[in-house]
Amino acid sequence: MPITTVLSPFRAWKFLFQNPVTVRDPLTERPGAPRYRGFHQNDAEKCVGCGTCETICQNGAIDMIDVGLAPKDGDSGLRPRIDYGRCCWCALCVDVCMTGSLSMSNAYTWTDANADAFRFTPGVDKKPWDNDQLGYRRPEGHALHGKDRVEMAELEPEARIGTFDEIVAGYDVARARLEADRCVECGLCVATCPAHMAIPQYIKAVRDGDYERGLALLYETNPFSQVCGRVCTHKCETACAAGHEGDPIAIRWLKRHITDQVPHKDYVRIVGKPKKAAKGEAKTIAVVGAGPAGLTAAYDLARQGHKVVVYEVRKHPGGMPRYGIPEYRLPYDILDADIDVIRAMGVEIKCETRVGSDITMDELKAKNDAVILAIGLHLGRSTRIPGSDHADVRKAVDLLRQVTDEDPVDVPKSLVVIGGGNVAMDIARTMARLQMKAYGEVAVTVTALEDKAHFLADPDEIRECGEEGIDIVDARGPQEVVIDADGRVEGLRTWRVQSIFDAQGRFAPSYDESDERIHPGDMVIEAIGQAAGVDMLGEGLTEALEWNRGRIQVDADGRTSESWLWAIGDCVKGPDVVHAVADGHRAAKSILAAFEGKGDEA
Amino acid sequence: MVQDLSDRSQYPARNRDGTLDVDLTSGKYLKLWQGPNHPGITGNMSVELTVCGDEVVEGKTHVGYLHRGFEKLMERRTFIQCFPIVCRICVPEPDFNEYCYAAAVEELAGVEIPEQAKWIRTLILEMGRFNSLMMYLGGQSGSLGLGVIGQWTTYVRDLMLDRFEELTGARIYHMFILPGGVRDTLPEGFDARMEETLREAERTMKDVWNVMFQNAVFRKRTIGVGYINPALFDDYGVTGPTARGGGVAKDVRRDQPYLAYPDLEFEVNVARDSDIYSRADVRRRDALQSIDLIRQILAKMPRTGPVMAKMPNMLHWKIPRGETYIRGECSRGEYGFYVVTDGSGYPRRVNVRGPSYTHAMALLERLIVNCNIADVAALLVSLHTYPPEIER
Amino acid sequence: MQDLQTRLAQHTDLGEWTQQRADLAFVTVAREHLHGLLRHLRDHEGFTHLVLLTAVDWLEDGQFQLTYLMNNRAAARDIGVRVLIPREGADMDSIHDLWPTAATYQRELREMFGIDFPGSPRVDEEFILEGWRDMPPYRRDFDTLKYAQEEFAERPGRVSKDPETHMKQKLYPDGA
Amino acid sequence: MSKGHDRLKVLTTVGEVFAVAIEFERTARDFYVALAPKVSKSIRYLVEELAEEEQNHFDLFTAMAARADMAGVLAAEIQRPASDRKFSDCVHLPDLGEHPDDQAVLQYALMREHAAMEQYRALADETPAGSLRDLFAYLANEETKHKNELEAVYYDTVHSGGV
Repeated sequence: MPITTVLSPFRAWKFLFQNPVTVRDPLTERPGAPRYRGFHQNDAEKCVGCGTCETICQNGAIDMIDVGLAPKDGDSGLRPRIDYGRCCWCALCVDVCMTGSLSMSNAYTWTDANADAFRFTPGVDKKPWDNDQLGYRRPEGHALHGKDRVEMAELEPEARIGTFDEIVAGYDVARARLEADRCVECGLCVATCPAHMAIPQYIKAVRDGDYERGLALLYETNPFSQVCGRVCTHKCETACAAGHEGDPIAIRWLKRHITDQVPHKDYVRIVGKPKKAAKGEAKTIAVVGAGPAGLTAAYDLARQGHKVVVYEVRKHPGGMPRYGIPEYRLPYDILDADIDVIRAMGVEIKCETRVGSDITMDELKAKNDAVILAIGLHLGRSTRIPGSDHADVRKAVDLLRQVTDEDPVDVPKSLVVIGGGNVAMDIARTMARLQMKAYGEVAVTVTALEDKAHFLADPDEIRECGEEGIDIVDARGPQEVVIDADGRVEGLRTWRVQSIFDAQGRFAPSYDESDERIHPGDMVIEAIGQAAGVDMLGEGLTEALEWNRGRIQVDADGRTSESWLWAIGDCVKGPDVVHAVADGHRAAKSILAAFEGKGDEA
Repeated sequence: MVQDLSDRSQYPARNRDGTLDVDLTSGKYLKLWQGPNHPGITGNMSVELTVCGDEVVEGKTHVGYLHRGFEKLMERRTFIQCFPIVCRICVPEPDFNEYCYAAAVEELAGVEIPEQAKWIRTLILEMGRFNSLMMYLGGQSGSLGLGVIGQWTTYVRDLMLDRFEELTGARIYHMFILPGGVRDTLPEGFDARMEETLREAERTMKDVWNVMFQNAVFRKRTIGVGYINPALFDDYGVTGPTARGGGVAKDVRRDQPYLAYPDLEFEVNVARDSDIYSRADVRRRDALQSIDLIRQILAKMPRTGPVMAKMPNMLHWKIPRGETYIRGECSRGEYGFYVVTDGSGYPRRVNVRGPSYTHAMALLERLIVNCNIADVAALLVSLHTYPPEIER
Repeated sequence: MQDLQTRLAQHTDLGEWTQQRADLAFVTVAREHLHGLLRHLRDHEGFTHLVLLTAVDWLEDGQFQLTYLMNNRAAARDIGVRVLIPREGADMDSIHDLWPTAATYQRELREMFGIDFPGSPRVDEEFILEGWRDMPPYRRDFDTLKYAQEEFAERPGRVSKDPETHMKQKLYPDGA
Repeated sequence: MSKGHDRLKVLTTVGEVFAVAIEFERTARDFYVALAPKVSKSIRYLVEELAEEEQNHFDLFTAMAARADMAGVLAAEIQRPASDRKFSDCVHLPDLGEHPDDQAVLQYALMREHAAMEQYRALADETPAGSLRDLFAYLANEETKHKNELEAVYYDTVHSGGV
């Protein structure tokens, strides 16, 4: 052994004269690093209680608990409670958080004699680190699920404007799976869907490629799945948790994808045969109006083995989806396919039968165990401004019906539409197509009271209108239909709307009379609102029924004050396909309960 | 197979089934348990020694004190849910688990990670290696009574943990290497603070050299002690510094380069004598090499571009049927993950191949025979054993 | 590794060959060919390093897959040899004569999967699970969750609600 | 305000203004009460609500005019506002036809409320600061609120359903 190896260790003596390197805690505070993963923070206002944090937590450290917040659209009211006896601080919960409400502070020191203190609900149970600015935040761009919606192929404006061909192509299998993959299955959408469709489950069926299971799930809650897959107002998508930090899941298109994937001939087999009612148990039900509400109720009742006859005044069944929604959004054969399934359940549909004249409500009451009124909103409202009684001032619903029934329509070279809702967009785009066919050019102006930010129409519709060369002039209050010396419509005179709603969001228009314009047009189409044609009820029944602010008064299930009569759909709830479907289900359920003596005697 | 070279004539005879014929009542032999709580045991493990005088005639490794069944647990977790638990398989050097697991599922799923992520992963692995070696140096000197070295190496390890903390958000279990890349880029000012840490580490390594490696006691107790015949290396699956201490230049970073290693310059450290001192010295030089590699990485790595590949929704991530093996050179040798997938959202089977498994079981049991009781701890530590990776 | 496959096929009946990477392949062989193949790989093909030996439980097929992974350092490549054996009464020939360290792997497989390796040193000695009386726990049919629920008490007071169900109960309990 | 507007002004008393207002509310109430049975039951609620509202106003004015401390106020002379003519016109009953619909009823009611609102606002503007001015401002505010409510009903009834 060299002597140096004996001496060398003595160099350690130098440490005698050095200061210790240890931190004197708690005298010296040592904060965690800016990215430190310490105790959780949750912005309880931003959190929507989707429970995705709980799903991803491999330790089972997170419980979704009721903290007394009422559930509402897109928010379960639940909030995550974290058990720090289990948490491993991996922060996957933060990474996956759909709203970005969850984060981690850099606080890491906390002592407490009570073990239960280490189980709390961040953001609800107040903690000293709640407002700490430092700590783990999900890095920008880092996400555990896809944020961007998978693009849907659609016809280019130039290709679609001259025809009534369907615009949207629908997802192919690969794209649908990609889109379905983005869903986190939180189920927040289900409560918002009026029909409470099994959305996470059928999206899973898309992921699994099990379209038969998907279709069966759809038809459990919605016999208008093909229709809704195209034109549903998809409120579910506004409730979608993925919408907070990205695009909501294309729930509607995925529904459509399922219906597209299953051959029509297989539908009835998958949906299943109706029950056979026990002998003498089968009841008869009359439904007035073959729209989604009436046919859904008919479908449900027929599946239980009852005899249902639907009376429809028009040439074809389908109601507003046929007569209100243009073919380029909803092809007629799609609607027919849905109705075929309903017919296959044994529902009889009598078209061109006007209740009130061909057969009266009293007769229906006498012949049936229950009657369902589902007459929709088919009367167009008028502005009643001066000149609005001119023959070339038309109502949108009437014109749309004419187009559907292929009755001849005089297509004006130019026209003005009044209204900012979907019906206004529908008639504008329909007439634009007819103009294109007749004259090779489009001259349609849409005027609406609302400014664009408050349009009632879907943003997609507004965008597509623009693409198709339709001029939308917002915030215009119609004052007069201008008629020239020869008695021909010349255009529409409007004032600019300064504000349409007051501070409380109530309608209170104020006009700037100095900003007056005349929108030229050979025709003015009013597309402002619709009413139900309740005259068919007859005076006696009208008097007998209880009413609620202009609409037939119904209970939660659609039953009127007359125990044999249910009223459902747009005529009592306002316009929406999927609401109508939901109404149909409720009424059918209520009627079945009444038959079984659970409700009042029918 | 190499024959047992030790002279066993004065030791107990073997029974027909291969076990030793030891009569404890004879007074000639004694059973002695070293561990699970013992300063010379690197973790929760014990060695059941049969001694004659102060010489060991037989040693058996007992593990299972912290068995958590990770491999089985992973079969019940989705691919993303496995991510937080793999690091816990090895406390002192957790990042290899994260890397091997992530790389295996990425390969099976056909995911290519971004360039910057490769470099950050390499950085983390070298930081982890350095820390692991600091623990080793403290443990090796401690096993021979030199407690102060452990204090110094713990100090620099703590500084490196500070760097880990600011980079990954955690000190021990970093949970930073996600399938698809890494969580984040380097924080502002990281390079300067790392350089400060590296300088402090170099100063400490000088002290370690002077007080440990240049120490007559340490040298006396380690040179020529714990010899492993290099001919045994393949028989016992010996890898890493344990093999390199015996002159075999095995290093996965050089033999089958991964991540950013093809772009880094380094020599594989070897020593000749295959004793405790040689192995310790290889590890000391490995630690210095890590310092150098960290500097190289920070100088060469790209600072822009993504750090995560575009991945599907992690909640539904399914990986096609397949199997693969990913290995890397951890501070103790070959670390690897054998992963089998079956097309579902869960791993079919994950098998973790840690160097301790081979080193501290069959090899140790062989080396321990003829050993002095006093040398058992030094020998055991010189194999750089982390028991949790044996039982996983 | 095409060359290796060709050479091996000359004297061993090879099953499915899976080229996972340029430097990693898996090959299936019948159990009777295993020992000879491993010896050949070790002695003539440079695969001197037994990386690992483990099992995969293909419960649905009633089979265990044994994977013998070997490394040729000089050529920087690996080969995994797969052997499928019936799950029922599973046993396999020991390879501790080729690699003494294999005894450790075989002892663990015996304990964790219940696969016997007759003749392997100390194969019946408890390894990790001292005092274990249940079925070998790494078998797929051993339910860890059920075991944990039976053996350990849940922390009291834990309850979690599913958002979808909770909203249904609060907003539309009758389902409509 | 234009010069022409100023020239139109003539003096009147508060008592006269009140008398016209009471008459205004009374005729409206009677009109709605008479209309109620004629309209369909489905929109009868609208007419009934309007009748009730006018009754409330009628009661308010009558009670006010009857108060002893109002005598001096009622005798006070004030400027007759320009909107007076329009206001008085509303006392005359319109012809809404045999079976008016909800839109027709609402349009009429809106027109009336608008006239009343303008009348009281103009009176408030013409009256010097004091309790009398506060009274007119209060009445103008009441009519404005009522008009706002009717406008919201109009929007809901006529425009909703356009979506």
